[in-house]
Amino acid sequence: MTLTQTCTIPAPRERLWDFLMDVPRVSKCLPGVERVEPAGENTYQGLFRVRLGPISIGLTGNVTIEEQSREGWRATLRADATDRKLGGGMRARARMTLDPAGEGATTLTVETDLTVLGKIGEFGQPIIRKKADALLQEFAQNIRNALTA
Amino acid sequence: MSRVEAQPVLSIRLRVNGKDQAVRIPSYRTLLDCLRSDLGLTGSKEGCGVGVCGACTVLVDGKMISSCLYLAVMADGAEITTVEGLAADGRLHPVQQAFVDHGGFQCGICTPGQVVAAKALLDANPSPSEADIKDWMMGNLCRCTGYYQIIESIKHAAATSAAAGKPAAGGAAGRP
Amino acid sequence: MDFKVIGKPLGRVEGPEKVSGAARYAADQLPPGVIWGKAHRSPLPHARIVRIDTSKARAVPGVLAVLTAADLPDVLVGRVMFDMPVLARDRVRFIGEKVAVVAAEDPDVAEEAAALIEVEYEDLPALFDPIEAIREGAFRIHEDPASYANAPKEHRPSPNLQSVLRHKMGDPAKSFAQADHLFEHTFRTPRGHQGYLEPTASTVAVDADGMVHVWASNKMPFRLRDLLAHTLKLPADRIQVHLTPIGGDFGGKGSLMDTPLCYHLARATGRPVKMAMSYTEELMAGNPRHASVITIRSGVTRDGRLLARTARAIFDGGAYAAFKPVPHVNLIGANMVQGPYRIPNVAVESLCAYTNQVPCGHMRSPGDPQMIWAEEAHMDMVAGALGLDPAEFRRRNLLQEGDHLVDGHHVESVQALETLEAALTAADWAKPKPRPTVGRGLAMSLRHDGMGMCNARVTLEADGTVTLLTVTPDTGTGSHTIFAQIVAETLGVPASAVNVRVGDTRSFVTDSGTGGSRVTHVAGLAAQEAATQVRRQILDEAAAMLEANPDDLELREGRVVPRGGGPRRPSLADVASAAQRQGKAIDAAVRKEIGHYPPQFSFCAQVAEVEVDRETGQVRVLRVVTAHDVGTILNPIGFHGQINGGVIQGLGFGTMEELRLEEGRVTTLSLGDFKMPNILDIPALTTVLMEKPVGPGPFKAKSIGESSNVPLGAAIANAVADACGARITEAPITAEKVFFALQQKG
Amino acid sequence: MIPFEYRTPRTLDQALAHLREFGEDARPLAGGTALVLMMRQRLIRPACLVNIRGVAGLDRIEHANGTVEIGACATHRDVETSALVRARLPVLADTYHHVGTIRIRNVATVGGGLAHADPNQDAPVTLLALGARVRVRGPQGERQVALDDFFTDYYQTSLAAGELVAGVSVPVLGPRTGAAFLKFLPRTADDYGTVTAAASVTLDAAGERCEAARIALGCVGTTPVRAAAAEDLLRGQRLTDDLLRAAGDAANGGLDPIGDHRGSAAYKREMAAVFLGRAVRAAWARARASAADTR
Repeated sequence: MTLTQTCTIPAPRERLWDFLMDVPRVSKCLPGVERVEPAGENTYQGLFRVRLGPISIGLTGNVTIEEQSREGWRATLRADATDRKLGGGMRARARMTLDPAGEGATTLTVETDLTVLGKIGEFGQPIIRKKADALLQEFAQNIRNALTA
Repeated sequence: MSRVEAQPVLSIRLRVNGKDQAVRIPSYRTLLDCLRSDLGLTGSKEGCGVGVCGACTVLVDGKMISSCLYLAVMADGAEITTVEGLAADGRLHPVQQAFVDHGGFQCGICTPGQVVAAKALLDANPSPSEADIKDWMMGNLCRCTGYYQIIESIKHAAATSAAAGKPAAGGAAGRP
Repeated sequence: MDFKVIGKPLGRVEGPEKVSGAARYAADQLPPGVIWGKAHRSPLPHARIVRIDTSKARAVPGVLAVLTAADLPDVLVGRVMFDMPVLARDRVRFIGEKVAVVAAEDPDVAEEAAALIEVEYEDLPALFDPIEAIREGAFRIHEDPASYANAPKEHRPSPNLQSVLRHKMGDPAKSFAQADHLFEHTFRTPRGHQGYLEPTASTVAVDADGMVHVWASNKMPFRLRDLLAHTLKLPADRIQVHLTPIGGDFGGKGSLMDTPLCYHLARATGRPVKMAMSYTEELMAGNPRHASVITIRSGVTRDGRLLARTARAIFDGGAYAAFKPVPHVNLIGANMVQGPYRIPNVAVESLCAYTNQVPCGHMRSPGDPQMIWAEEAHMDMVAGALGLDPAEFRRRNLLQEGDHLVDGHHVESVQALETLEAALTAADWAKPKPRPTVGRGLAMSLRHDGMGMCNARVTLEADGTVTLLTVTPDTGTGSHTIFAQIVAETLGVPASAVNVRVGDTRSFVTDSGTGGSRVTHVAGLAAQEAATQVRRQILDEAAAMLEANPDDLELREGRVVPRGGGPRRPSLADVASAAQRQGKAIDAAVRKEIGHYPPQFSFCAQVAEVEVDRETGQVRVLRVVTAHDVGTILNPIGFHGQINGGVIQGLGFGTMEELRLEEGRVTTLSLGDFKMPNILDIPALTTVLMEKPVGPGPFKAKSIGESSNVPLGAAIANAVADACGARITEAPITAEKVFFALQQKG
Repeated sequence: MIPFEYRTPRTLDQALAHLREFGEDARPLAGGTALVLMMRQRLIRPACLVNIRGVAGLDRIEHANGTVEIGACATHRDVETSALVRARLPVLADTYHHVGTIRIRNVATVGGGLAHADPNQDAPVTLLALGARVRVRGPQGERQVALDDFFTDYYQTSLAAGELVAGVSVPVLGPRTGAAFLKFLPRTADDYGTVTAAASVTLDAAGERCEAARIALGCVGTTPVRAAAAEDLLRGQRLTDDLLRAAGDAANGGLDPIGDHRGSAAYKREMAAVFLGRAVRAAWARARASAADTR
């Protein structure tokens, strides 16, 4: 499934860019991220917890910056994680584009291709889509807060 | 998987088709698997495994339930009736006989659940209308018959039971 | 001709076992020491397997074996075309494909361990739309399908095609030019599961002498044995397939499924192994009916005569062609593009495409429901455009005696018109409808009897009873009961005097098994011929006893009776023991082989009466009329059972059944989401039978199993259009589709 | 499924103690129809199941000063067939009759259904329209939660860790009041609704105008929802087609359904409007009848 989030952040592109490329920092904006540490060139290892009602999902895996072009103000992050207990996992590729939005503001567009695998995937795609949407909205909100603080 | 290593085994008592049974089972055993694997009563079938199709229908203390969604431990001390318990002294239950005589089954896989449910219906409502039959049997899927001959079979079973003056057991009405 | 046993409403010979729970299906087999197998399945639609780590699974207490493709012979399998691995070797091609398998003491432990297997994948581009898949330059799902064993030789315009089937009659292109009007419409149908309530199960035990015993929900035991021999690299005579009752088939129970894995696990553990698919696994990785996109083009004259028709059907075959059992590895139903109509110029092209989705197989009258859904809706749309009553338009174009179908068959004993008129009369077609919200729709189809090879052995026992030995599994249709009636009728004994003994793969050399409207026809004739030979032997033996001419004797109520009457009327027991005294057995085995479809087709016309709630789009099917021209009815209970069940499967196909997929993943993974009709959903049903003893089967019977499920979907679509003007071209007809169609109309 | 500890308390306090003992990993078990299913699907794996079916009195259905008190362990079938409920709250008996099949209703409990918090369930919609309150028992004793505040998200409630649903209190209908529940089942008779709607309408003394209304919708969001805007529209009005259409549209706007096999989000929104209108009409007719009786 593809999820698109757009939000305007009261910060110049440069500042937002540097923030976004600092994966450990930016990932703290995603609710449920419990741990992120470097694991090699442009790669980070971490733990992400999310609750779907009674079901608690604990995803461990990697986040990799696949593409970053400061010139084009584009970057692509790839996340690959699995939950051994449940048997399943998720893959996400997030394409971020930064566009100027007037004086010192930037429009951040995050387009995410999300694939939910195995047992977790069987639970129900519509609900997962809803949940993912909600998370991404909070994610964007938290980035705004972090940068306006 | 330490949790699997820890297999805590529980002892339960069931009265199945009038026979007392003591069974030792892992906590997670469903009543259906307990009947089929531990007691060798394979009449009750697993169809959908999610409580929709009715192939695993059994009676617990006279009430029909989906044994695929019912933990065996929950039935500890209960009276269980399965399809194997319907025939009495070598004679088929009127419901079973009617299913044979009127084409109430074809492949037979849903039939144990159908006849147990139909028996429960006639226990609760000895002379059901067609609407009563449909309302009660709605939870028992059949892919072969299209249901028409199941309805016919149950009507005949009700008629023959009535003719035989079989007193209807107690229980709630067929529909509210 | 008046019969004693044929045509009587006899209960099933296996009835008591089935209603008492004594019948043991494949999943009910509990050989001593049996353990449980569970598969680990691919979560990805298309990927290369980089690494498989089974250590965590092996570490689970109670786990006895874990196998991957590396532990298995490197063979591909299939019912005809061998393109599918037993376990994915280097590559997975659909979500749900088996990658590894676990055996454990307890089914829950096996499932737990299977989930602990870790597989590293490298994604490959996945194709979900058959039309995309066969586009020039699309990523190859299989490197070279033509190279697979038993792959059809027809040229593949695309490497992502499993097979191409073409039929042509006359010159459609030329006659399109002469037509007054041309019409073209496109229709779609979804994947659908056969819906049998017995999930596929397999149990395999290897005995001390190395004999491999197989119990499987499989309707073709000999084919299963031979496929297993190939798959397991064993001589066929080391494999013994035991017949079990089958909990519904509807086309879906003819493949190896988990039997090879059960064998390999049994070898690895020295224990009997059972694998029973959960219904989730059935819906994710069974062998569902093909989804289709069908475009039909017709050329007609001003006065409503069909001159020409062409059609292109694209069937979504999924990741493997392995589940299709016919040599052309396509769907016979492609010929239904012509419907029951006389069309001098017809061409059809049927493409089965590879996609990265659950591989598809056969479902009850394979291809017919899809093609008739399109063809019969197309007929109404054309009739509408010509301003003709749909029934009248059909009347003008029905097949006539001796006409040809596009696949070359010619049709005899044609009663298309009689069948149509019978349905119209019973449905009050000419009468006004009760309410403006009510509509009526009509659809027709035709069906042939099946072919193949079946066995029967009839023996007169010393006690005068008769034994019929069969290896044709009864998938629920009542075939064994019918065999008993055929034998009883032939030998002049009550059906109760005939014991049906179900053999195994050692009982005969080979046998086609069940399916394709074969059984009553071919296996029924085998039983009839065997019984006839036994009858002859009985009469000869009795003639010797009575010093009479066998032709002066006949069989009645279990006795040999001189036609002219006479004091001595030996019972069959007397005859049997007399023969025994001379060391003779009264016994005959017949292998009946029929290599072509007989020309006697049977027709089906159905009328659906529906009510549409315009505010919600909800469609209620109030009433269905199903009319059939039939041969001799051997057993009315079973006969009506076939029609009733088929009608309700047609209702499901037309109104609710849909195996939904999203990015290759089946999202309807339980019978809570994949809905089939229940007892409250069924409409009032009127069945009209025109019995005419002209069938090719025993006592002039015709097949009935694959007729009534075919036209109803289109009949409902036509009724909905009649009720509210909404034309739904994509099955199933949901309230939502009708609602938005009505909104568009405004 | 994987092994778990199993407890069979006889009192609520014992039950709460067991829940405390295992914390997060413990789950109360009543009918188990939802719980066992999720365990079989391996979506949840509790370390301990606390079977509260043996807790004395937890399955009672009784009438006390204007409310029907239903114990957490009363089964759906108990409520459906209860003479008391059918006499005082027929709409509730009718609602529970619509749930699943008799096999499920024989086992699934009222409390379990509430705690399960599936927005596609039938009963919460009617209970919401009737202004029911959930009786919650926890370490600190009993608290009551209006159903409006009980459901927080898909499968989530405001139950705190270690708390249990002890029962639900449903006020009986006042004078000149009628209630109705409708479940839209376009596919098959055994399914979750595409939408569900319940309404309770109170008429003025003349039995002409709507004095107050409570309307709830199901299957149209992450929880059952009140249609407050529609309720406001009805107040003080006479019943007309336009009014019902307006009420439906008012509700429709505020909805954010999850599209699924039972209908797309867009279709569910449209149907919510239709069935809201139909439910109000049915409730209104019953309110009229009751107004006529009282006069």
